[in-house]
Amino acid sequence: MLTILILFLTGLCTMFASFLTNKQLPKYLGISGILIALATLHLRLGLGLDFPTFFTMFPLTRIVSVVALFLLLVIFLAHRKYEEDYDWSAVYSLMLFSTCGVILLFGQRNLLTLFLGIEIMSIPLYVLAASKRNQAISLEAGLKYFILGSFASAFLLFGIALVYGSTSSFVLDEIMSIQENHGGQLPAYFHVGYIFIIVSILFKMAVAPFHFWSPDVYDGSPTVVTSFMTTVVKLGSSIAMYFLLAGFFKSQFENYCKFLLPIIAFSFLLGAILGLVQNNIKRMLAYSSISHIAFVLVAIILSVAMNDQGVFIFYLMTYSIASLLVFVILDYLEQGNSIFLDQLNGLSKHQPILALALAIGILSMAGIPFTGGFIAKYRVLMGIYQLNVWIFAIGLLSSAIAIGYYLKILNRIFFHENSQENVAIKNNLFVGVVSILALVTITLGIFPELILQVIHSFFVA
Amino acid sequence: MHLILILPFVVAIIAFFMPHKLVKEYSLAFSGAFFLLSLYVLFQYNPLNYYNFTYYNESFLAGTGGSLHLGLDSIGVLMFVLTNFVVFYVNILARNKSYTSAFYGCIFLMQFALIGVFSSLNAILFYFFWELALLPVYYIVYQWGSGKDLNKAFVQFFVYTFVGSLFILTAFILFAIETKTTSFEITEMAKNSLTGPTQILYTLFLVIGFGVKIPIFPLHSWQANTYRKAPAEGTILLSGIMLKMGLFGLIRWLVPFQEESLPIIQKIILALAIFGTIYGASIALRRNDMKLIAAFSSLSHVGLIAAGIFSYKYIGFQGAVFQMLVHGINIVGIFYIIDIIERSSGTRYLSELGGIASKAPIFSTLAFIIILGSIAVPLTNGFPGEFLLLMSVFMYQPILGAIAGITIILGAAYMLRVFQRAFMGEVSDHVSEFKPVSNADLYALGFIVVLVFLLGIYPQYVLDLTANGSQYLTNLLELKNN
Amino acid sequence: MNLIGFENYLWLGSALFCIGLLGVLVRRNVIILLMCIELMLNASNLLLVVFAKMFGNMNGHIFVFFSMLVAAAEVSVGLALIVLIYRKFRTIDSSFLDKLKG
Amino acid sequence: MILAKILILSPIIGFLINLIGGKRLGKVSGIIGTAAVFISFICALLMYRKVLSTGAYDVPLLTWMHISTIHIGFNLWVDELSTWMMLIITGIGTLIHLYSIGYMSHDKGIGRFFAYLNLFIFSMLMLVLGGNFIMLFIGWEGVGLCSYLLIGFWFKNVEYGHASRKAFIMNRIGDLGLLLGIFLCIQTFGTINFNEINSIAAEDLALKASGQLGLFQPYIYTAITLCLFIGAMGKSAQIPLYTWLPDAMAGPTPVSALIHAATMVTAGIYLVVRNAALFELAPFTLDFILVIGMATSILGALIGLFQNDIKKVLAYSTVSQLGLMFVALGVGAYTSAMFHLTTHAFFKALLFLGAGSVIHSMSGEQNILSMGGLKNKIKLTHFTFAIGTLAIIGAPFMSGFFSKDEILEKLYNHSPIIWGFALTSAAITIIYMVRVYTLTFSGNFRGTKEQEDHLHESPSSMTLPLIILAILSILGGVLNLPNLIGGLSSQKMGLWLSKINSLKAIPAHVNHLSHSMEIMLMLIATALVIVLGSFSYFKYKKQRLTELSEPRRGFSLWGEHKFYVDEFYHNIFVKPLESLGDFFFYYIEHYFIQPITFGSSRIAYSAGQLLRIIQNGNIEYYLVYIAIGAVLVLSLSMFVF
Repeated sequence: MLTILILFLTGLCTMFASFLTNKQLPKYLGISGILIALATLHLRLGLGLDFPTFFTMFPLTRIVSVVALFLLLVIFLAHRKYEEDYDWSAVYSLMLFSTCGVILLFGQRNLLTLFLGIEIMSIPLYVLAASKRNQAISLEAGLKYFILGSFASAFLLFGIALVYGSTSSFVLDEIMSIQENHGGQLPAYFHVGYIFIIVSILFKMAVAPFHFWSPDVYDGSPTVVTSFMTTVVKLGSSIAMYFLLAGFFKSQFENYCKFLLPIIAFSFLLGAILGLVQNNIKRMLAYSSISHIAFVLVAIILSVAMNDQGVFIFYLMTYSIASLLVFVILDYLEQGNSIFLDQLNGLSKHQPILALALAIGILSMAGIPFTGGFIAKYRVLMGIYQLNVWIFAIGLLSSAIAIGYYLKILNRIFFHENSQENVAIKNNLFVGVVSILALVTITLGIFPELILQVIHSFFVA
Repeated sequence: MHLILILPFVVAIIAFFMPHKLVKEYSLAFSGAFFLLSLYVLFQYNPLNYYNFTYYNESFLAGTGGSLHLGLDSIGVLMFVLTNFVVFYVNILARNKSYTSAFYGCIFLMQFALIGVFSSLNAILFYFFWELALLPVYYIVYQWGSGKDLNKAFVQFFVYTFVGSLFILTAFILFAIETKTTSFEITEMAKNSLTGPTQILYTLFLVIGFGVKIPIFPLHSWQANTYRKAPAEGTILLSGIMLKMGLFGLIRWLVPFQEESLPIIQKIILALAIFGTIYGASIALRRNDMKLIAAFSSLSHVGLIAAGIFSYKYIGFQGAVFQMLVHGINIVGIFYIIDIIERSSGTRYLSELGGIASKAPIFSTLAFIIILGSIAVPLTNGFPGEFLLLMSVFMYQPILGAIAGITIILGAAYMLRVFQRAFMGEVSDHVSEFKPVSNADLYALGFIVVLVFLLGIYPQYVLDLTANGSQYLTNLLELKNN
Repeated sequence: MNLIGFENYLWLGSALFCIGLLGVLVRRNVIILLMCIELMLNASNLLLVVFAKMFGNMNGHIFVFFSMLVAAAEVSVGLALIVLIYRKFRTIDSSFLDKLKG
Repeated sequence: MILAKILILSPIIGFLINLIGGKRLGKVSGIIGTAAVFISFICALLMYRKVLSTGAYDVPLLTWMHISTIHIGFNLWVDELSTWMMLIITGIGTLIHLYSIGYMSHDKGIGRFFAYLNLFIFSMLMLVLGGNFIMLFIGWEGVGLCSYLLIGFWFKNVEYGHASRKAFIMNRIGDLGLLLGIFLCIQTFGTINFNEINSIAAEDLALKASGQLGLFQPYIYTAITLCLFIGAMGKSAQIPLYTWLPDAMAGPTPVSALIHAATMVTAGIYLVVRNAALFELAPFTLDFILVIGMATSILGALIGLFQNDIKKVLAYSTVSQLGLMFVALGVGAYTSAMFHLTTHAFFKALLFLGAGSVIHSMSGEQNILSMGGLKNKIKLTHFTFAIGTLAIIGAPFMSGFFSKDEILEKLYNHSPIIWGFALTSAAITIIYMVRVYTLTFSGNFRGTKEQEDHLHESPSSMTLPLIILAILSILGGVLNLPNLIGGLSSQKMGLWLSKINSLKAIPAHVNHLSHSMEIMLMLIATALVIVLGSFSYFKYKKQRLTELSEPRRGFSLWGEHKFYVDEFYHNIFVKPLESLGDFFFYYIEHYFIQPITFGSSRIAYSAGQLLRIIQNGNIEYYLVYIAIGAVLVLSLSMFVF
């Protein structure tokens, strides 16, 4: 809770810092805020601000919030300068606010927390998506995201209402116990309620068929925002899903699998196939994120099934780091607000380091060994095989198809002639951050346990 | 062992950051050193205990069932030597061209991965190195490749081989889960084995997965396209050692885990492999592009090797391993020759060649001997392997043996055609300004020729070495069959 | 209030929700869309209050406060966006917003 | 022991010296090559004495490989048969090397030439000395390789290249048969050592003779021997694999003499004799051999009748003579076959060398139509060639007479019909050989002017071997005189060879021919020689070039085109195979193999294009989709709960 508080305050500060003359100040404020938050996590400072029925710092919470903060930090550090009238301080503060929501989700014990978390996470995003005020597509993305998002949250609220109506409580544990003790005499609309809740969360995770917003929004919104969405926000919604499945619906778990698995299969294929036909890399990655999020969903189911959060945390971590790596570099390379395949032509010729890092990110997404992506995917597949062979097969198929478009990118990077003027790297900090991310990805691939152990020893145990 | 493994990696990393001027000599020296080292390892190898130079470290790939478990059995050690040999030759060949240091880095990276493949005693580790070995060769082939729609071929090659490896991974997962094996150590896996349909699946998956790389008949579509477009070095790496990865994989990861040898599957695969032999050979009869001929000839050779493996006989394994080694050596020689011809006459199309023999007699003689080796004339290294393979197939099923035997006729036909068209006859105008072949190249070829005769006249050394490996496999099969 | 019976409230709430839903699905004017979504939210709020009354605990009421808050925030953001959109496109008909597709 | 090693090594050393020396040696290479073979010849003689005194012995060199139970080593088995073959090979080899010094003196590649020749001698010795099938196979392929190299010696000429490739590939077909035979042996007997196999076979023979059923089924023996015989077909140019031999005349003439007349082509005979015991156990195979041999003998003779290239004629006569030998084998007259092999080696080598000398003096002309009347120009060659001709047509008391007569006798003993066939082929042989002789030497010169001026006798290094061979062809018969002339002990060679393991096992054929009958047969043969000989001599003596070269019609036209067998093979085997390859390459590859990858990717891609339509960028559609999705999930869950 303290962490959230700090982030919130930092957000306020950065917002007001925009009135000051110094353009860099908000950034530094934001970074320092994040660092302080990390420090509190490290020092386990609670100040008794945990409310057992609303918000608790589980070990899981600590780990993922560390990851989220790290990602946010990277975003702050590594983004490119946009044109003058882009209001960075607002962006920073909104990101910080949204992160508050995310961390709220990490520790949720209560449907209220869930609702608030989702909303606090989303509302700033609507603004962020549209933050390039003078660009049509950015505005369009914002509006689409807003309407669809609030539509989804209406579902969420309705669902919560129904669940409350049938159990007279918002606390996850209580609801679970009620359900286990006398699940029989619960009214039918209880189920309707939690289906609605799940649907809305699936929407936030952008699982097919609730994914429609994501390609457009990723495409339209500024790349820095996109990178934020694919990493931190994905973390938040996935964790929310995990809590729902692990806590709320544990007793009915098998039934859930029954209707989650088709959805998963669908998103596997859809993400893979639609990604194949894209030329716009942001869109392509949006689709790839759909099939990845399907993997995450499976991972969550597995984790619930075998009481081991390792699998899906690892997957989330590797995926979000890899995609952050990719998006940060894309953000650097893009012109205007979107980046197409041919803008990568011959990248390896004039910016070898960047090209290599990008390749590592892509390979990790594709799940090639020696990158984290492989280990993550492999673990999940190993699990799915036990869960359901067909899903396993479809998962393999999707990753086989997906190779196709990851390969397009690699192909452009390495084997095409350079078509554009060389953009020399000015920003050493940027290169440093990128290479750190790449190293992390590879470390995850070769010593998978290592990083989690480090986080655990620093922030949890 | 882990030191031997890590050495090329270090060299590779250094090579990446080296100035382009120095890197050539540097890498040549190191690859030579590695070759000598590998010979030293070969002589240190002690056939009495099955795995030599073992090393174990579980923190590597922890949490996935993977671990850094290395060790060389007698088959692995041969492949290890072959790897270093091929890499050495690639470096020799690369001397004549101007490559960036990335190229050499890739080569050493590849060497690292290959050694890993041949020495890993853990399924996941094996897969890890397997994939890792593919990446550099993709890069080499398509960075320095040439020809139209290169990218198309690249995508085909990459996706195809990647899907193949997915099959391998699936097979391993299937094995681990169906047999309730917690660990992927080969020693653990060999203890328990699959039965019934799951085993058929396992076999099929591995055959498909490795078959893409070998390649067994219907799965070879990438081969010709890639060979044609790749630079000579890439082709040598692919055909000289990458194909062996697949065969080695079959021997290491499929054969020991067979519960009862599957008659139907076995027959089907044998039939496919042998059909592939004839298929490749008959295609090679009339092609004009030397590289294409070499590609299809190696398709036919490895088909025979695969058939030998799948006859599940001691002599089959012996012959297969021997032939893997020999094919590695000869195909290197052949592509080396093709590259020399292409370099000094500017073409590799038979229709434009002719009369090299009267321009470069010594070169032609060496080339002829290597060709003899590849068409398995007795007293050259090609013969013992093919003899054993054919015999084992024949023992398994005489008709198949007879059909497979046709390949020695066709092989002679197309190889001699190549020799005649390229080396004999009147001097064609491409050849008329045939650049003299450098001494270094002649020595390189000469060494191969020496090997051709050495292994042909006294194959027993190698066979003794691999005897216990093959015996082990045979015993395993017999043990499991009854 | 007990005279009427809770079920009727439930039906009312559901009916409101469905009306909102239909409105969202059929209308194109963004402002109308916004209003319909608000309607859906408020339907849920109504349900919450009813349930709270039914169970006689305050959770529902508290939740409703929060959700009203959130709804207000959403609306403000939404209207701001709509204003921007209008400035840019000179229309607030959602069917014109299809630059991003495929 | 050491002798055998020297014998084997000295040619290979000669080969290496000549190969490495190459052009630098020049003429010297000839000396070296000859010397190397001569040394072997000396060794062979000494070994002959040794065998004579102490009997057969084994010379192990080194292990080649041993597969679990079967041990395959390089070991030389020196017995009566192998010494006999050695003597022929090295003896005639030496002479031909000597001859080549003169013949090839103008050629630049003389070093290469002698290198190849020595390599050939080496492989041939391996073949005959090998104590097991692998050794034999090594030699077998080795000689095939050498003949490939030597046929294509003038590699600039594409035609020669084709001929050499044809020879090698046809041999390879035979080799495949041999290889399969070897596999069968391993499978059946568990060994490939001749002695062991022969002893097993002998045992089986004994059992079968004593009425019990033997160790193995007859069909096994049939299979093995058929496979071996396929090998023999390839090497010894029998139907259907004979067409390579005439084309092999592309090589230098000494090569034709050494490889394609005297030694290599007789390897098939050697193989059969070496495993006579096995063949005895497979009557079917023997009959098969008989038929094939007879057919080949007659066909070869017929084609020979219509050829105008002097070497081609000799080549076809070789084919038919080999056929005759196989006929002899077919009736189990192994020693007779060997005897004819020997004499044939003498006179056929003589004829080829003579022809070479003629060609040499005619400066490369090979067409007998443009020769004639050479008898006064090159007397020595004429004289020796005449002797050769007499020998091959079996004029009385020439070597050919005795050997052919012995075979005919055995055939008659077997069945008169076969004898009749054999006699026919012999008759045709007489006609075309005399034709060749006449057209070449008698009559008057039909060549161009400058050829006539250029005519000259060959150097002594060429004539000396001619003389020696001529003597041998005359006296060769002494080796194995028929009983009724030399008495019982006179069949020296027969007795000598019958000591070897494979023949020891076989019960001797009882000869129930009366002496008068034998004399009858001889007289018939003699009469045939005189009548047909003089007939064809006078027929061709007076003919002018015009009437010789007028276009042939009907049967003889067929004969001139070798009965179109080559074209037949080309259309039946070669073309279909090549077009099969093309079919694979252009159709299977294109429409079946490639689609496996590209097709699947295309499917995925088009599916993507299809799905793309849904994502049309319009909010209200999205809203609808999401609502539908929610409803779907809801209904799905209703099923679940």
